[in-house]
Amino acid sequence: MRSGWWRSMSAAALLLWGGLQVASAMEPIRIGAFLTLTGPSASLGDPELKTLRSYIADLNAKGGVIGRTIELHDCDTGGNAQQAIACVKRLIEQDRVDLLIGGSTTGDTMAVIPAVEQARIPLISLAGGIEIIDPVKHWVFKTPHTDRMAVAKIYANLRKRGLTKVALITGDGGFDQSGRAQLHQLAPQYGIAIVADETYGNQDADMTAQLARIKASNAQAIINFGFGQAPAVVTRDAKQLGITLPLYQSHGVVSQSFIEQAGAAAEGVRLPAAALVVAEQLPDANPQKPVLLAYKRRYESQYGPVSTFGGHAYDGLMIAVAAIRRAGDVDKAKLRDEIERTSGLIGVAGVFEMTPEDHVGLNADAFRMVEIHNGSWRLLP
Amino acid sequence: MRLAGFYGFAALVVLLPLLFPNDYFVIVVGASAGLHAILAVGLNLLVGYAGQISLGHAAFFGMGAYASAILTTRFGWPGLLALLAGLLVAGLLAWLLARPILRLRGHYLAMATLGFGVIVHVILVQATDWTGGPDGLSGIPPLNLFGWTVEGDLQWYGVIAAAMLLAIWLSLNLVDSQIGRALRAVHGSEFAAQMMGIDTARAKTQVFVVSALFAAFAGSLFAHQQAFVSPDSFNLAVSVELVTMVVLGGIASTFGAACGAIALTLLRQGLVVFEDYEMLIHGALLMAVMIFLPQGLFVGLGQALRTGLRRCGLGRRRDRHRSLSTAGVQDPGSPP
Amino acid sequence: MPEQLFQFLLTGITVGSLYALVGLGFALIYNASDVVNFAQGEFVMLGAMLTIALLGAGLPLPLAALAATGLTVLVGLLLERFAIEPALGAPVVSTIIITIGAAIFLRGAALLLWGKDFHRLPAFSGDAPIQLGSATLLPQSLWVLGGTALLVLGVRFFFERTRPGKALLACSYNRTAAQLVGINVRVMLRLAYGLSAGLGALAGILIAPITFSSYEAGVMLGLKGFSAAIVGGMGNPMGAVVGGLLLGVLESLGAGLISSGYKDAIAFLFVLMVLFFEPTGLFGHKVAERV
Amino acid sequence: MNALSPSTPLLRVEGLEQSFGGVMALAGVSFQLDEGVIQAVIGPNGAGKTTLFNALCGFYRPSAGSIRFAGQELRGLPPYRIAAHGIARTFQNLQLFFNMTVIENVMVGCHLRARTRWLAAALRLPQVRREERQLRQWAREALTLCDLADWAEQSAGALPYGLMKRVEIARALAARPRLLLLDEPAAGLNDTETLALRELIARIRASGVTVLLVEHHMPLVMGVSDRLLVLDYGSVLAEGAPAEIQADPRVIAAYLGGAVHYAV
Repeated sequence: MRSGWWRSMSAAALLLWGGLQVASAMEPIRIGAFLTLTGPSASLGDPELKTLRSYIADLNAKGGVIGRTIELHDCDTGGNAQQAIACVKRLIEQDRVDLLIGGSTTGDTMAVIPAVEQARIPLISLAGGIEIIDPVKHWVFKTPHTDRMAVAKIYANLRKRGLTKVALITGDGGFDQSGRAQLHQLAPQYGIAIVADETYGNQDADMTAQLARIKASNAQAIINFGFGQAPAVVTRDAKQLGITLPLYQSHGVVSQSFIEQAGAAAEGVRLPAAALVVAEQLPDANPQKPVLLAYKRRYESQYGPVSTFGGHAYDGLMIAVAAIRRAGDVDKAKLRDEIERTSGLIGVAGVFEMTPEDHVGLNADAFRMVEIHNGSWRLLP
Repeated sequence: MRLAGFYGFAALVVLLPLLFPNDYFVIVVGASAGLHAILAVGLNLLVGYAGQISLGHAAFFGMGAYASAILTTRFGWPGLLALLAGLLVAGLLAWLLARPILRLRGHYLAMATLGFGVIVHVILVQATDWTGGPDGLSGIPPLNLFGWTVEGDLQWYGVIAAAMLLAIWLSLNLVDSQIGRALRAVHGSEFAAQMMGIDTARAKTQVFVVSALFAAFAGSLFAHQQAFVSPDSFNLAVSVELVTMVVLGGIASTFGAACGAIALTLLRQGLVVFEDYEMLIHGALLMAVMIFLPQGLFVGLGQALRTGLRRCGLGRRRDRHRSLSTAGVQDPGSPP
Repeated sequence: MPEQLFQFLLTGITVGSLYALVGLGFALIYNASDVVNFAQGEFVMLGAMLTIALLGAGLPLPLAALAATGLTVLVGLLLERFAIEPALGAPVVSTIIITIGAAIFLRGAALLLWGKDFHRLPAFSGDAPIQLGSATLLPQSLWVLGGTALLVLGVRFFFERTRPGKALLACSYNRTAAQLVGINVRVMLRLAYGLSAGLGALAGILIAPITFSSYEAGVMLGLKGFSAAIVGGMGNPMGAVVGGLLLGVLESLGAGLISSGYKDAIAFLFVLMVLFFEPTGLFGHKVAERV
Repeated sequence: MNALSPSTPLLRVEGLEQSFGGVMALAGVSFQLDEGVIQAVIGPNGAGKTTLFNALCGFYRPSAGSIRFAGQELRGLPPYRIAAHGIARTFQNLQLFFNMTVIENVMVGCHLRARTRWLAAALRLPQVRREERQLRQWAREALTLCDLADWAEQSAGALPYGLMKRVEIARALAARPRLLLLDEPAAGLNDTETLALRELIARIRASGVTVLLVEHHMPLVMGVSDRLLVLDYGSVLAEGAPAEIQADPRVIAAYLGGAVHYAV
């Protein structure tokens, strides 16, 4: 607790000191991060910020990038779009950052895009929604797989098992609803029929009413797109109602706390996840494996169990650093062009191949289908 | 003379950006504070003067914002026309709702307005085809005012500051007229007000509509300024915060409401540096202000200041009236 | 359909009991002070989080629950002593803002103590569902139902059979008169805060295995509890219980039969309708003002 | 206001009934009141005096009977419509607007004569300024009549009790009523204040306002009233000039068997 206080005081002191600095050629590179550090999506922003801090400290210890140190300015959006806009304006106008990382959530990211485009500053988002980069926005990139890829992965797995009738149950948050939209959009393409479509409030304590309806439908499988504690409630209540249909969750629940909360009911749940959670189970020949293990070891030695969200921040920082190195300075337009030229960069989420038409640069193969088995993740073939 | 405070405040609002033209706190946070001030001043007419609580005011704010957002993005309406439509929708709904809702008193009224706010919020989240759902609507075009396109934070500061000053001016005028006295009479004693020939149900309806109009107006500006709207900005927490602003600043005082709005907005931004301690400090400050200045920051501090001046032998002109008051009921402003 | 209906009802009654317990706390404090305590949900959260923390520290569950309740009561008393009492005589809205401030403060404290994660209290008697015809029920739901029944009976007994209870009731009817017959209103206020903090904590402990808990868990429960108390008629504890059950059942039926996305809107529409026809709730005493 | 022929009373109440959950608070009250008189309503506690006032003003909706005021039926109208017909009142439990100054209270009393609309007020158009001045002037006149001019800018809540009651009268007068209802105007006043009140009531009548008052203070009642109406158990027990009422054995019985002597 105390370290939090000192951190904030030293951050404040640093800010003050930063403000007093006269402009010089050796100015630090300023990266602005706006993340959900509080509120229902705090579990996203927290590992993201920790990752950024850890790796920026590391880079600075090694002499910085292009001979300049990196300065991190962070701002908590609380998952509130309005606050996200305020954060971005503060980072751009007061902290004068050279590059933005963030939007832990799609909602936060979408909210700031007008301000970012107007300020002409590169933004690397850490959120899943496909609408962030589709249609392509000139200044906006992102590192996580899209929810469309997650849906594609789930549907492919369903087809493999010969299941075609599914019931959806989603929350009322942005993540849930944009996932739900993708589920509807992709269904015909995979020959999947949606026979039930339920929603719940993300704060709800009980989902049995919705699940009872699903139980009475002729669904062959249930897909729950959501995050926070709600998916754990869904998983538990499904078990309570004696529902034996295969249950698919989204990549929104890839964290140890989901397994803890859902308890025994989580057994057998399948979901698409980044390779990070099953890093050890990957074949040694996989070029991603050393990157994943290195990140995981570093994070866990400092903060405890790793989560994929921190991995997105790692990818974002690495893409940015590589682009700065190639550009040789932090001119915003040059930086943007270099980010767009990212190619063959092996990150936590997969291998990034960005193009002017593709501002995420990942394909669905970056997702792995995993199953919860004996309280941990098992890579499915 | 009557508006001396107003002109002083206006001068400050104009001077600040001239002194700090690129300061984030003045320009961006200031604009946000200004929007909140419009909302608080409007809500204060209802809560402070007419004595009717509303815990659902964010709904009207949201209606203005979404009317502008939907009409400009989906139907290509010009911003000003959309703004008027937003006013119309919010005003009409407030008018329809006012009679049944304002029959209720105290906490029942609080509950009913709260429920109304929750229902509107649920609709904003669920009616995805119209509202864009929880992710909201983006790409709202900049506001065009008779050929001038408002762009950039400094210009927005100007527009919002002007709108806020207009709101404060309108509110000051209203309060200091027979309309305002009738509202305060409704608050003071509904029986007596009726016996003076005031149709209290009608007066309450009117003030409900007017304060909804203030909120919808702020909402339209907000939508254009942010170029983005999402349901989060109009949920219960926002409604509660608006009431907090009114009470924190000083109930039944136009400047009190505006000051409360500005103070709370600055506070929320200022506390960000405390990270995890933000909530703890925010809560403690709210409690402290209300315990030590139950009449609110603006009104309470004003009274303390006057008392202080009197002790120093200043402010004699007001003294004559004040000394008489000691004979009667205790000064409601003094903390227990 | 009928068997589903039964499931909806079971769910509704379980969830409704949660709301009823929280609503009861609202009614208690309102009785003593005419103030709606918006920190009531935070008492619930504290009860749950403290129990989880103490359990984690190695205490057995009954002891952890007892200690957590005691600590929450202490918080309630401190809140009354240092935030409510100094503001006696302030306008009611100011007092409401104080309780809102207290709620934010307690949430902030919980955030510092236990972080942002969701925590889970293991169910008291396992997770194996109980089959009731075609419907199922978690054993923890039985704990909630039984606990609610016991607490409601306890509160009833307190109000009808004990001197402090009767005194508290007297305060709710007419504070000045109560004062005149020698009831110490300040002591009553403390009693009410202590009691409703304790009730809140117990509610939190009973429901934590079902809902999971986090520093923000009190917000939603507080809102629903307030609605329950209002529907029942503010200041009528049994009304709050009925209001809570009604609300829970309605939400469950709304989600099950009409639309799960709009279920909160349905619940609040119901609240509005009740108020339009019964402006002081279903069982509130109708006050006639004298002129 | 239509002119009344001398034979028509200003107020004629017939068979007025008001019940609360089975209890008849007014069981067919009938009486009439001529223009320009001061009439007092007396009776033991619970006789229905204040209920009668509340029924006359529209706070209650009487279940039967008629209230004809200046030739028009008022029963069933809401209070603000009744006020518009020219009836004003004060209250037994003070209903002053404590959130305003004394003169503002009285300016609210002028409401029926105010014409300001929302938009005009918000924009503070010239007519609003004119009206403000006019209202203030009228309010001052009412205050002067009630000897309150010095207290005009005081907060109403800060006045001594006796003055508060007086402000209520000034506020009611500001409405320029034809009939003024005073509900226990002397309650809580000391002897000096009561004397001043008596004088004030006389002055009010002199200004052409008819007065109906409920009062327990018998010296005041006997001194100021032209006629008395005695209520008991919601019915009219007796009606007449003070001297007749004093001699009426039924009234004496109702007031604890004859042990009453009024110093007139």
